[in-house]
Amino acid sequence: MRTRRFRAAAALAAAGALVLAACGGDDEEPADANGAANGDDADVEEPTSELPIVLGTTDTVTNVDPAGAYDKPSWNIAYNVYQRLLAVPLGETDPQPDAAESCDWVDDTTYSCTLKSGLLFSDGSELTAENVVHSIERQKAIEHESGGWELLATIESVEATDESTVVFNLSTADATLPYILTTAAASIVPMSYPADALQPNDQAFGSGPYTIESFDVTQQIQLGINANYSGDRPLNNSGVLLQFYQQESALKQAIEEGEVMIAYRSLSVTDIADLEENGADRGVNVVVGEGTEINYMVLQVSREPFDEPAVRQAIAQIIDRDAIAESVYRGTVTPLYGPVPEGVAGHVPSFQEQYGEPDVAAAEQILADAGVETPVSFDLWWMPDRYGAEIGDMYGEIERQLEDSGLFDVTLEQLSWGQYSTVFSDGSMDAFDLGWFPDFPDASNYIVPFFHTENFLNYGYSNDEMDQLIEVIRTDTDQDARVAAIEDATRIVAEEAPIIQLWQRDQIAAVRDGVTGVEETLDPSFIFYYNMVSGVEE
Amino acid sequence: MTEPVISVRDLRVWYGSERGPVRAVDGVTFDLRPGETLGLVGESGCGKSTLGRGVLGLLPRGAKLAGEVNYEGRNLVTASPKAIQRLRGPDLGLIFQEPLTRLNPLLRISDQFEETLRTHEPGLSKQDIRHRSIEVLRAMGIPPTRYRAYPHEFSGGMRQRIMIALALVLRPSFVVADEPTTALDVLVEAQIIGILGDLRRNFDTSLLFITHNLGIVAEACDRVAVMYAGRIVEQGPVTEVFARPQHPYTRELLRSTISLSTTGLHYIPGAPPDLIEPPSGCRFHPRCPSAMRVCPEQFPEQVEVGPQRVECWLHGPDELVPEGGREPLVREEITVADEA
Amino acid sequence: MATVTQPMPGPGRTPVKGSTRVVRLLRGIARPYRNSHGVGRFMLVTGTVLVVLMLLTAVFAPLIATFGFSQVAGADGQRFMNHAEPGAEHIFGTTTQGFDVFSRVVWGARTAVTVVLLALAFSLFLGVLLGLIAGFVGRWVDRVLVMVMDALFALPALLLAIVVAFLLSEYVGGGASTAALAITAVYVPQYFRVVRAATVSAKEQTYVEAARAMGARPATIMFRYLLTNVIQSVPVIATLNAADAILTLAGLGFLGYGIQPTEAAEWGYDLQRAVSDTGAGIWWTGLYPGLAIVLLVMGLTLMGEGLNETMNPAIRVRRLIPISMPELTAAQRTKAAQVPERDRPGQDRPVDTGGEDRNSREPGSGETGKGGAA
Amino acid sequence: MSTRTAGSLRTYLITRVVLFVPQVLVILTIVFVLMRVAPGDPVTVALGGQRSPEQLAQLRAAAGYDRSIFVQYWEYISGIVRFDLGTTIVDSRPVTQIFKVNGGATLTLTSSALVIALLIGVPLGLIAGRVRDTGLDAGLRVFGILTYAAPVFFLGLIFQLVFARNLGWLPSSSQASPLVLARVPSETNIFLVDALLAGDSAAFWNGVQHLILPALTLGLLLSGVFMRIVRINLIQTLRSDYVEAARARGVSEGNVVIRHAFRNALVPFVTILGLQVALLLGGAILTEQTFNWNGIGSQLVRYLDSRDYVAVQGIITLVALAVVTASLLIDIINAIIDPRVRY
Repeated sequence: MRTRRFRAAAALAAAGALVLAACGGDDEEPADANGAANGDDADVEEPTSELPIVLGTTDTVTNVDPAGAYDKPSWNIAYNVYQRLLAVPLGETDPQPDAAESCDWVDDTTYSCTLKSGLLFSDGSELTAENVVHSIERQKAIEHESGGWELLATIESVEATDESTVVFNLSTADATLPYILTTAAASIVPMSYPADALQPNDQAFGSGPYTIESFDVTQQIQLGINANYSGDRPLNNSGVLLQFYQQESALKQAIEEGEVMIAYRSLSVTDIADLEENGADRGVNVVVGEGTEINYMVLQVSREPFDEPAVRQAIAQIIDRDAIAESVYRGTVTPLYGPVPEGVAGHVPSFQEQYGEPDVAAAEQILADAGVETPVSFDLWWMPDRYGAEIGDMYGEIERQLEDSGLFDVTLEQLSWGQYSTVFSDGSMDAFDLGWFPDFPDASNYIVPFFHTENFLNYGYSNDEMDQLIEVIRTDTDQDARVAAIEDATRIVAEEAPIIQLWQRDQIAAVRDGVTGVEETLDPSFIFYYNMVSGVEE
Repeated sequence: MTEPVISVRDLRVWYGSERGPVRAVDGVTFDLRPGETLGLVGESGCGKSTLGRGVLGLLPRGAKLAGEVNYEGRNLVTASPKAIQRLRGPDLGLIFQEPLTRLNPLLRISDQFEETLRTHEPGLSKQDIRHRSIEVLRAMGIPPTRYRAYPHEFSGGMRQRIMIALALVLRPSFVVADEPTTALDVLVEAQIIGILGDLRRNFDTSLLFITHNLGIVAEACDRVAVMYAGRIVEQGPVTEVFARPQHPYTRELLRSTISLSTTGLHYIPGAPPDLIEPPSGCRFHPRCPSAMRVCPEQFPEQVEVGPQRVECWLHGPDELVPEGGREPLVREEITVADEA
Repeated sequence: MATVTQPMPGPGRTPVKGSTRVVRLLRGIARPYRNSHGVGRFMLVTGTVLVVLMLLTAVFAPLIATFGFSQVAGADGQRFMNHAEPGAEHIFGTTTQGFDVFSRVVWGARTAVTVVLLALAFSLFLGVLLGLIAGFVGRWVDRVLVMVMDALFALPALLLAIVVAFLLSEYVGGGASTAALAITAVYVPQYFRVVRAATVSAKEQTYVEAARAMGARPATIMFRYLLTNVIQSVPVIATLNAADAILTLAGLGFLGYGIQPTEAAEWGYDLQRAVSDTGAGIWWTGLYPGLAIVLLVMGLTLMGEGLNETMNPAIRVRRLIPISMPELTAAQRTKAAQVPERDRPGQDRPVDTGGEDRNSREPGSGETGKGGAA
Repeated sequence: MSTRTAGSLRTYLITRVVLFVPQVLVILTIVFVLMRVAPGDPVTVALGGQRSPEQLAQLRAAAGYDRSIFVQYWEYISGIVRFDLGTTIVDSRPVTQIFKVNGGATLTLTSSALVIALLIGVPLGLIAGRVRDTGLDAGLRVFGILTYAAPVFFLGLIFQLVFARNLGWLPSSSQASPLVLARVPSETNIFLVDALLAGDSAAFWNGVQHLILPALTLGLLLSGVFMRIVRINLIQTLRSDYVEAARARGVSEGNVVIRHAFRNALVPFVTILGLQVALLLGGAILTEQTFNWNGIGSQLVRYLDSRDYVAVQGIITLVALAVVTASLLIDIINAIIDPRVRY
């Protein structure tokens, strides 16, 4: 039934029976909110004004069950299929209720949420506090190898005190819990999901605006409208087709040929440049939204030569981020001068404040003052297969910048991600590249994992002042105090330079003429809300 | 005397090679009358097979053919390829040396007969074709039940009989049999010889029988031609030639044959001559036990000795032999050089 | 019935001095060229020219290339433009990274040649070694090796190379030797087959038996026999394999499992990077590395097929040599008196056969060797 | 007597099928060994760095990678017998599912490429062999070599540029337009068949349009190879004894060439066709990559990129099985068309 309805819509679009969507549709209910009950004549009642959106991507989706996914593309589907207790509304940075009516701290380690009433899963079952408990508990029980259950580590237990109230007991104070509850890891799943295994992808469903009609990660995922959705998100289309491409160039060709309406993640630098310049002739526009993906270089603080702060500072003094952004990325990334990217509360361009313009003489001075013999030689590692082909070009550029100063002797080394990921935290690399997508748009996500004495990089950085600031960031529920702590931490990072942030990348999408709503959804939360998009190509 | 079926005059077949032309057949003349069998003997590499194929115009690309092959008033050497192709089969037949590879392995025996008959007698009905083919096959001792079998299902001797049947189903008046029994065992050989003999008696077919087996020649042929280095050095009735060989080469060849009375092995010293640069004068002179001074100097004339025709200065017209030409030839160690 | 008797190389010949050995080697190399003709020669010569040009490019890459393969700025420190169109400074333009395309293509030749030579050396070594072992030892060793090699042969070459490259790169990173080893895995079975077959037949040769009976060391004789046998087929296989290896290398590079970009310039990788460019109307970054692959592979294939044509008796074509046939001398001619009516002068004008009969086997057909499929 | 053929054919087929088993076993062992010399175990490789060592150890144990290599080998082999090749690590798909879902695309691509290659390669090979050493032969051979020498991704790129981007005649990637894909229900996972089953001729036509460029690219690569093989076979056949014998019977040149030479030249070609399956699949990896064709090849690349050894091992295993099975089938076909084959 669902499938048939969807296909009818698709057929209409393909046949070119084109009625331009009246975009907008604020809080309107989907036209066929009760269509499911009407049964056979659903075809007739199909709204023709809203057609499925075809979105092409080079991303790889793994699992739609939140217990089995910890990657952006899969999460993004989860965000559109499930509801969470809280969500960060578009354009904002603070969590707001989604499935919850309200959420509040009971004390430092107890958090309580009240659910909205009348929420239904797409199969008609009710969403209650039990579902929240089930969702969290099975995450932690399954501990799936590609799941995001680690995010829920501070949740010791969850209980449903009544039909609509759920209480989280934390093992330690955690101010980021509201943010954690906005992630897909905290998506609320139906009770029919097994407690100890993943729900098959093609049988996944939730209470969010979309339902999965068909699921083939290698080619196409079809999302239809969840007739039972009663949340606040506007529905500007009648479904979404996710079309997968292996190569960026194929995705670009597809949007030029009109096979897809939106190309979102990823287009190559060249593709973007070409579309920006000539796309309009082919009916394609480039849409840029604030992005919070960052890339950085880790210096092995635990041993020579980077146990000497002056060496780290000298590097920070020399590196020319503008040159990287311009020559290598041709403006598709923005230089990043601090741990917290622009667009996230707490952003301070601390490196710029500390070091100013790239200056070889100043670097020479720093090294001379510290009595460091030059040139300083070290290995610099990067992986060719994780963050795009340009990473290699970037490290070529960095090598040149450092060596041209005459102060450094850099040996570039590379390793594929599989090996790289197993060794970067064992301290064997002098310096290495990594990238970071935030789990949620809170600055803590850019500080805590990196600069606490117990960090995931295991690179020997430890600073008591930093640890204290992190304690505040983690536990203080007063947002202003947290932001202040974040800004302080940011300055310490620039001063000590254990990690040198290089760039942050905007989210870039290409859309065909007539498609609207993409710009709105490209915000720092890194969630593509499909429901925002509407429009049919001419 | 009846008219010859085929009469070959000064036939030459040369091939190109890096070092110069290979004179595989270099001026050969013979006649064949209806029902007559001419045995063509000689060592390997003397041009026998080339002669057999040259008569039928079946030569590789790049070979040159000169002289005359007169058949029914036409010179086949100058006839168009199309015309010769039409003659091959109904008029001129060829039986090959190696029966195992001569039948298309993918076609049934019946297909191969049908093809042959259809080509030359397009009006024939399927029934007629079958009838005629089976008749010939039966004559060759192949049971009709095997008509639709594939070549690989037959033994070598049977395949050779099928090949013969294929050649004979069109009743050619002239057949070249190129060592048809070499690859077969003695019993089969006798069978085949018998069949070829029947053929001659029943259909008046003339046969050019190429072989290196003198025994077969004695048994199956009326006349024999001895070939050496692209020339027929002696030809005549089998009985005469075998009883009174006139050419030293024929003599040597006969001596080399093993028979019951043979006490020791005899061979002709030296190797067959180089056909690119054949020896001057008589081509056999480097190996000839009775070579004379004249032999390397001048090409021997053909002379008639009794019923035989011989190319040898021993019989040569005396008036052409120069002064002292009959002195024995003094040779350097030419045989050793040859062998090296 | 073979009409050309050539002196057989035998043991009785004078010992070969060093200089004559070189001469003989050169002669050996020149032989296919002298013996070839027609289309075969055209292919052989064209192929050789292409391959030699590429080899020279590879050897003299530092002299030919205007810049280093990862150089992005001129001597004056001025950065190259990204995606500069072909022009005076960059005759083939620049890439998305700002590399000089011409220099990348030139350095790429060096990479390709290095990898392929390494791969050929490895696979020859392994193939010969295993082939000898299988052939000599026989029994279950032979059977196991043959099975393994057949199995390797059955796997798609590119797939095998990808997997090996992928596994090796985890250990040793993606350098030229990794790529070479990956390609080696693909071609070992072919050399193994040739060498094993030659070894087995060498063992069965009667003169080896004879030599053994005479007390000579059979190994020496077998080795000589093997060498001549293997050496005959190796040039053809090696050139054709080299062509295939270039394609495999490029395929690996294109998929990203080949040589990593900071290690060397590699055409397949460059093509991969150029895919986006092509879509943006930037044709020069893809065209030149692509053409380089095509030219080198074509050169090697032409050469291999040309060699095959001259060296493989099964498909060798005899050169058609024009023959001038003089008139018969009076003595050779059959006397007019003995000739029946129709003999007239001028009748024996030579006639070329060949219009109809393209069969190019030697006269007396049966004796010509029948080779297997190429 | 007539039963002899049938009998020997039967014997041959039985021998051939019996030989199939050890052949497969050897290939499987090679694949297993190959994958096991890889550093680390599949779990560590795929998830290292994202999990703590304890968690990794736990996952390893759960997946059975802490057991002895022989136990693992036994599991692997017996799994294949049960047609169970494990579940991918990164996205938890049964490996057999990959073949069910993506096999259709590869099958469509390779079989249509094969047809194109046969349609182009065989006639050209016959012509070139017939007119050998003429200008036409030289031209055809250079064409054949050129198609072989141009890497599929280069040729594909040129095709995309010319026919898709510049001329706009054909789409450049995917099996069909996304909306068309969406509206055709997947019954067989072979898109063109599904479109026919659904009675959707527009979708079928859309699929055909999408198929043309990739099939042509892969087909051309193979056609050069086919041409070469057919040509050489024809040359050898034309100088065979039975062709000469046919000529000696006065069979017309046309019949000699068509009935005797062409047919017989194609028999060894069929034999060699078995080996070309490997080439076809190798080429398919690159073609799928170039044309965004979601077949087995692109899945292999995808799983290689995410270091999913279980998936990679499974895909290689199945590809190897496919190749061996294809060569078995071709040998059987060959035995049927060539009466000589017997053991």
